[in-house]
Amino acid sequence: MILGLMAGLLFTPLAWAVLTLLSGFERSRLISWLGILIQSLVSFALWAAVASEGGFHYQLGGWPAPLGIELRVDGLAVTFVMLTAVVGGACGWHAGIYLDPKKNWHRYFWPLFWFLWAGLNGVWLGADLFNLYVALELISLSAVGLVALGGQADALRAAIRYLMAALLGSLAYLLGVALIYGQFGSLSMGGISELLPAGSGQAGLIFALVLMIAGLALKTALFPLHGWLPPAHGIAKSPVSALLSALVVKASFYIAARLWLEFGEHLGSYGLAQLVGALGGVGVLWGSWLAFRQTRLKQVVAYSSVAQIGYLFLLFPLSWGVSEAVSLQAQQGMTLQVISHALAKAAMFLAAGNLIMSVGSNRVDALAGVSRFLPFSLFSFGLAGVSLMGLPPTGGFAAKWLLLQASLGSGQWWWLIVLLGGGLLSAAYVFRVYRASFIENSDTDLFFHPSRSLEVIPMILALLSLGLGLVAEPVLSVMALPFSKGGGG
Amino acid sequence: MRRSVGIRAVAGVCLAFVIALGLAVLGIAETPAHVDLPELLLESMGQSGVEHPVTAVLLNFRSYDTLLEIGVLVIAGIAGISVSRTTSLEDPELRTSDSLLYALQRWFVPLMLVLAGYLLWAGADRPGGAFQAGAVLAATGVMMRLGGIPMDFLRPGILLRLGLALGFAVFLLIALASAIGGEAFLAYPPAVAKQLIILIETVLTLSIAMVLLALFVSAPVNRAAEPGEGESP
Amino acid sequence: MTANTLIPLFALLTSLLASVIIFALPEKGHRLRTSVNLAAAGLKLILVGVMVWGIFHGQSFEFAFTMLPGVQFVLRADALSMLFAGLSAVLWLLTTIYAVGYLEDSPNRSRFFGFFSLCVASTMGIALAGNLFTFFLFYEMLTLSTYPLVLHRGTRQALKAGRNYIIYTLTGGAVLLLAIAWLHGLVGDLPFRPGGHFSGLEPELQGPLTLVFVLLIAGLGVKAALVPLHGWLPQAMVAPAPVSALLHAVAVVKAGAFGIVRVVCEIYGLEAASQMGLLSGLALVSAITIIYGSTRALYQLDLKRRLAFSTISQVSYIILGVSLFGPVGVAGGLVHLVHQGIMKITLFFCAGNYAETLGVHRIDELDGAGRRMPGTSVAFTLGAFGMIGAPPLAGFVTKWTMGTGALAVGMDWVVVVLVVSSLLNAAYFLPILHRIWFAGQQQAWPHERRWGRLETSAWLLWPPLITAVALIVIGLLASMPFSPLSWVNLIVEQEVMQ
Amino acid sequence: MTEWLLDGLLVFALLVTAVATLWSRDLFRAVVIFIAFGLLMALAWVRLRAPDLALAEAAIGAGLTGVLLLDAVRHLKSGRSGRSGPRPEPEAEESKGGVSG
Amino acid sequence: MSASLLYALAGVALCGIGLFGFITLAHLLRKLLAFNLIGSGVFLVLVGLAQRHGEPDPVPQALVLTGIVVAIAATALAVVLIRRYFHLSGHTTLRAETPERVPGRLKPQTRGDNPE
Repeated sequence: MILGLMAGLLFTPLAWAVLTLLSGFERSRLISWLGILIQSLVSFALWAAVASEGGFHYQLGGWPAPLGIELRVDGLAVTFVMLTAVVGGACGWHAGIYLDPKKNWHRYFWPLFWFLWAGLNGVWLGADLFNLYVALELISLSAVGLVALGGQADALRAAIRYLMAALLGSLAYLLGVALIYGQFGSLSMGGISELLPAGSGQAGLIFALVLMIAGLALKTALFPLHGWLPPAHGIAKSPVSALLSALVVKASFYIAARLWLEFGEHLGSYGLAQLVGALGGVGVLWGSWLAFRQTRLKQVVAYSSVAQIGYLFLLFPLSWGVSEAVSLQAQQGMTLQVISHALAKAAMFLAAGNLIMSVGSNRVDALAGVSRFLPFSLFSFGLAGVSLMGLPPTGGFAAKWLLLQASLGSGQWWWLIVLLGGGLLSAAYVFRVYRASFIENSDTDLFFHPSRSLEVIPMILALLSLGLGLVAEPVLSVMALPFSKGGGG
Repeated sequence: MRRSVGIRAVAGVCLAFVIALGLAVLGIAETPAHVDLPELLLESMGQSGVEHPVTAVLLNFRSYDTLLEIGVLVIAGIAGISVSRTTSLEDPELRTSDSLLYALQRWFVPLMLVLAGYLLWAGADRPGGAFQAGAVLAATGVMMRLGGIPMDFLRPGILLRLGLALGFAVFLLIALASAIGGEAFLAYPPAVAKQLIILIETVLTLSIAMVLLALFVSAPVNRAAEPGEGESP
Repeated sequence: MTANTLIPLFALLTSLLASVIIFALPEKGHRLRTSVNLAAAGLKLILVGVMVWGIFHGQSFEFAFTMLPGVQFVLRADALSMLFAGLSAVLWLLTTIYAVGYLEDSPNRSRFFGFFSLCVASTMGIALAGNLFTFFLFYEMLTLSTYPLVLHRGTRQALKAGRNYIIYTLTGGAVLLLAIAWLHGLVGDLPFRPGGHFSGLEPELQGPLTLVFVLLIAGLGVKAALVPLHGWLPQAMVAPAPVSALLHAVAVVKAGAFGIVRVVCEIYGLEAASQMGLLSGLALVSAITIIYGSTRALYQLDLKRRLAFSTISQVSYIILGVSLFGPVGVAGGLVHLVHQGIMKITLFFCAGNYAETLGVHRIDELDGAGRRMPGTSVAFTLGAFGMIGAPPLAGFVTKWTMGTGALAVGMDWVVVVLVVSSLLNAAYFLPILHRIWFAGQQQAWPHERRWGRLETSAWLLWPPLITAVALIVIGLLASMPFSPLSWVNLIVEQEVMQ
Repeated sequence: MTEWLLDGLLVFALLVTAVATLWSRDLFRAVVIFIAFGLLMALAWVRLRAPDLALAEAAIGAGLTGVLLLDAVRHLKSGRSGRSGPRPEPEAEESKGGVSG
Repeated sequence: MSASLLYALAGVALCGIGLFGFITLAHLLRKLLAFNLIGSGVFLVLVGLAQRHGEPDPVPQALVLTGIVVAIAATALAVVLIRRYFHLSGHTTLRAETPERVPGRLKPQTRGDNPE
């Protein structure tokens, strides 16, 4: 049963990529919506199965690690597979209505979309260092293709910049993998983490870990390396931006987090942990401030991604050299932050797309009076904003609460500044958009009304991110499932 | 002169990077590897269905990597033809062909086709295989292209897309079949492993060549750029 | 899930669902929207009544589930929460009626009423919250739901006020969150409990807990408009009258005051708090606020601004009362929670009526308003006298109880504060009354509207009259069962004598 | 010993061609050198007893990449064949980039 | 110190050279060349380090084969993008920026340091 589900999970996106590649836009749209349905059902079934029976290892080609490639199907992984199904499905649904079928190159959105989905699942489940590299490249190239889809100069500039960053990042990661393989002669994470204590504390391995994390941080747009993100996410079509901000950046972070949690204990150090955390913290404040300064709506949202990503990296200091309980809190907080930000940011980008579509301009101050004509999209935008601010009862709040507890529990009080200050700054840019929309006496009273379903999708996502805080406990309980060790190597 | 200062700083960083990396390599080289993978490999070569270990790794032990890798190729192809939004890939620039190229392709094209065939056939038990063969094939196409020989199947029509997808699709279907029949995704039944692998390699060769060729010829020619969201055209 | 577990949830959901429905309704559907509003308000009133009755007969209403590891979401109805819930339920009904009349044929009504109901939902949640965490949830929700109301007019002034409001409240919220998280880290998840938790306290926790207390008060003090955190309140005047009424009488400032009461009485406990020497400081701050607010009110020429500053001073009575260590004082403070609410909402209704009917905003324009609008003016007068503390009105009950309470614990200076502030109240209310009743009308009303034979629209006239009558009744029947005072005594018995 | 000499020379040549590729004045020449680099890589793979990689490098690394880049260079030099828009920056200006680039 | 290790160290040097070029060079095609150099360096490290004891190890060879194909895919895509970008904008570097991406003095390029 579960094996069948796994096969379906791996097969569907790739197969749908081929199908949609072979057919035009309208047909691809129908096919894709069907595929989204199937894939979501499969993902949910797998999630339910794992939730009931616990995690396991899936040996591709029937070859056990280290010879073959193994997938690690545990609670966290299936949770993210679910998340991908929800957000990706929503974005695909939205894109089908949002994109203009008359532009014949839009048909290529679909195969790229499906390859992206496949790559994401590959990352969530991956437990083989090199396989993760290939999955990352799958994601990066399809993401670049999606950004470039418009084919106009700005999009291309953003895409090239993005491509360069992504390639450099993956190479750094691959270099780390090369060192690790040289040391252990194995590529399976599980196996290596079991072998670690033997050759632990080796300078070479530490450097390898640093390389990998640096490369992944570049792909995740950690603070000083974030320059490529805002142009790419700001210029792309809204559904694409949503996918990129919600899921793509999370993929590389997810690998970094897994590496840290598996190897960090032996190869990490207080200084490294604090450094990464500090960069994340600066990213939170700096990104929020820049988001506040932007004049274009989507740029605001894009810079807020830079800020929100910063929170994730607080995992590093808060999970190293601290008590089990604190580390667990940090991990739970990180996971909730990933999920809630994915939902909220997707909702925000889709809503922003609707707003831009209706006022016919991408500037913030062009929103004057829109609150009267498009309250629905604006409301979704606001709800998502509430989650980004980390106000209750959203998932963002739950994440922030756990991170607060973790930093208090570990005595690293300085992260409190980041957590609280970041919340206030994000409030600043969210409310700036809101204010703009409330201004009356706007001379433009003719607004284009996007179709209802375009407005419903972001609302659903926003409500999900809102409700996440209320159901955080059960969600976390699934992620913290007891996971059968062994298997890998 | 800010820039030169900056360059010096970068140079310093890179130097430090090289030193650290070198030390890491040497440090790792001191100690023996924990796992002897080649050993494991030799043990299970028997069930792999091919004699050449690299091919066995690529298309059996770590075939999932290869599958995704072909995916990457296809993505590149799609993205390539998607940005060159043109109905005809006939680039007038390319018609400016010179005598050297003519001579080259007169002699080389048949030769390279043969070479590609050989590489593909060799893959099973000797060095060579789909990638090299595909690359050679693509190179051949490139030469013909540079020579200005029109290749209509390269228009971004159904043919081209079929070509892009073919190898990947076949690979994927075999993977699924093995999952339905056998125990796991991509787990070929040992009996037919060899045939399957050769089939995969053949179609992959074609697709790889197609992708690379498509990327080569999808040079942008039309000027029309569309306005971005919320920008007036 | 018995009825008793679900009733608190329903009490919350009535207005929550109402807001959702109203958002969904088209801008046009006035009648439908109004009926939804009133139905929800009535239903909530009934539910609250049921809970009050049940608690009076010793039943318990609690709804709880685990929200985060180690954190519970608790809705519990106890005597104290009923005091606040009852108040807001009653006043919501009246304010809704009033708002319907006030916003007649003005734009964005569905947006307004949507957030209006959301705001009341969060107030209800604050009242029913069973622990600090849940309290914080709704406290922030209140901030968000009131922001659009302050912004409603969309004028530059409104935007400015909204910005300051959001800056003040969100910063306060952040401080509060820090305090709560810290407390949680120190002692875990604490439910509100009569008598508090820290009666027998290890000395090493003294320091941190004191700091946490300061943070908590600072966070809550923003909404309670304690000096020097009061800056947002006078500016928020630009909001439509029903909103100001709600902000001042029920929702925002009361949420802050109520939170302080919860913290002092049911987290720290009066005993522990006073032993740690926290109460005297609180008493001092509130006393200063009382005097400061009244003094500033003297110099305001805009009617609503004067009322605003009077609010700042009046709300601190509640805090002052609680920080008097002693049952009677606490009773005085708690009962003022209700009394001030009713008095202030009366005054704001009337101010709104003057503005809507005559276009009068400044006090010096009020000359002769009494003859033009007798009903409104009578209500206003009663409210003003209540504020001053003239017997037998509600305000008198408060001040009397608090005074006796202060004497009982030997804090005589409090009595001085009370007297001074009463004199100040008289000083800034009596001139208004004089203008209304005895000054002759000088010039024409700035912007007059007529509603048939009534002095103003019935929607606008009845609410203030009702609350005004309530003022007298509460004052006269202070000792009857279910009167605020007796209910408060019920609470105080739990708080102190246990 | 001769082997060592060979390896040493090969490595040296690799590094030299690498540097030359990046910092040769003319872009066209840079690409040509890069192709040479690819062939040297193929040799290196042979020395590392990885014939598959040698073949792949020769065919893909040197052959295809080279051709692709050559074509691209010609296209870029052709200045969009007289289409509107500014001409590309002169080589000398590009070759020394900026950190902020 | 075996021959393989020598090549691994050569790979290290290539990484360094490539990285320097990648950061400092502005012309996109040169960046692309630098990227390919880094890639070759990484591959050399991967194989050379794994084979430091002499006997060939097919696994890293297979990995590198995959890596090479991925690299050519990325390179080809980059070339297409660069050519079209040049075709539309006339630029061969990313430094030239369309006006007003951010208000005030902040320009996205000078802010933070991008990988380019």
